[in-house]
Amino acid sequence: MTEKKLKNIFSQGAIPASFIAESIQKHSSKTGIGAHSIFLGQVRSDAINDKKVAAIEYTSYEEMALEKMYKIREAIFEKYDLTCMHVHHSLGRVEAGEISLFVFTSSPHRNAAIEACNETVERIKAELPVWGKELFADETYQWKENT
Amino acid sequence: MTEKKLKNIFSQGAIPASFIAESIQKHSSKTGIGAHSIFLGQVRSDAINDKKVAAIEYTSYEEMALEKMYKIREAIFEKYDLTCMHVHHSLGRVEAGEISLFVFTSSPHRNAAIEACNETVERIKAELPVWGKELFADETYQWKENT
Amino acid sequence: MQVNVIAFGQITDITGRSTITVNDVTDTNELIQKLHSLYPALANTKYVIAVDKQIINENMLLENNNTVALLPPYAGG
Amino acid sequence: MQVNVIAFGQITDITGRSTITVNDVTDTNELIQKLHSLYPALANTKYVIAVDKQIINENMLLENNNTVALLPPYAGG
Repeated sequence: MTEKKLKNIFSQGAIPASFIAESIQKHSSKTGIGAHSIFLGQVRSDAINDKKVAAIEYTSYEEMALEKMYKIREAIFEKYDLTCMHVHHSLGRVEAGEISLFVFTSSPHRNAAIEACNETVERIKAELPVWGKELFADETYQWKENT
Repeated sequence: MTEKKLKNIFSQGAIPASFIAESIQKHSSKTGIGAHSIFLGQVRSDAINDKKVAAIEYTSYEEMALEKMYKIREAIFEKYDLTCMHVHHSLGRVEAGEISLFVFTSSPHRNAAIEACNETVERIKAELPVWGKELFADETYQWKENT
Repeated sequence: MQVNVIAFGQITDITGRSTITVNDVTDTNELIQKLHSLYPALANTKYVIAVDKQIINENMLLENNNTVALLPPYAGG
Repeated sequence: MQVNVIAFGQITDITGRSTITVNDVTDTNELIQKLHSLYPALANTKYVIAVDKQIINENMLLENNNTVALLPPYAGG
């Protein structure tokens, strides 16, 4: 697998709503699209033993994650009639209430867009080497676990 | 059912990407949310007998649609652990490539957000009295049919 | 007795208008008959009817000032 | 022979560092034994290992300059 094939999905900090809007807007020229499905992961301020999560600090084994994401993308395009797919994941600190994951699939028809989006989200959570340190206001932390 | 209970879902023309961004941004204060699911319907430039759809002109039996949407919303909130749900549908002319339907569900966990979004989209398409006139460039038209 | 009929979508292509006032009909079957005689193309068109925003599947007695909507297949989204 | 070990997530709390160079190990079993003797808390920690970005489930011979990653459960999204 050559390095240039790998699309970067990571960026530092939260994913701004304006970035999501720009991404949606860019698809208005693709008039074969009939449906978009979007998943957004937002940092949840869970209360754990009376302490609230203030932010999550994300880290990844990036080279491995991008190779894995490449394979997931290939498999999803193989399986569904998609026009396009975009994936963005935060690294570094993301405050509670901010967006850390953005998965965006588009297709002529809604079923393909919706199912591809769901499957991509599930695979990202299960297969990408990404970790999250849940930071409390008092500077203690615990490691996030996906359910 | 009193009139004031009914939330309007209709607005004239396409739903701008900036409106979607504002809607996402507003949820950053709801820090119990962990997942958002968004469905966007985009007007597709289908080719029919060598003519391409340039736009769709939407009409609705609005009073009935809003009562029906109220019932759908109640049923979805009853069934899923949702933090909130927002639905917007265009009326009037929407050009190919523009957004005519925006369904947005949020929940602490992704399964509820995703399933509620999908079910709401299906019910909107099946149960809301809305019609779409597919307008061709040559000023002829045909009536849209949902599949 | 007067009933207000409203047409939507492709039905308006047949009726040429979105509102029609119909007098002297006692129930929905009679109303439909009257509409089909006024607009014969309706007989070949798929639609359901709603009386005061409630879809009905069987014949129903009409009251003065009922609103009857002619609803072709939905196409929202 | 030298192997480059990289630690992620909660494993870095145990190792106190993200990269560790280990010499003179011939296979992954031997590497894991060595790491567990250096960092006893690893034995009670759930993780998988990847050799040059490929997750392995069985013992594997190591080559000079292999990169071995210690991957605790993923928590992306």
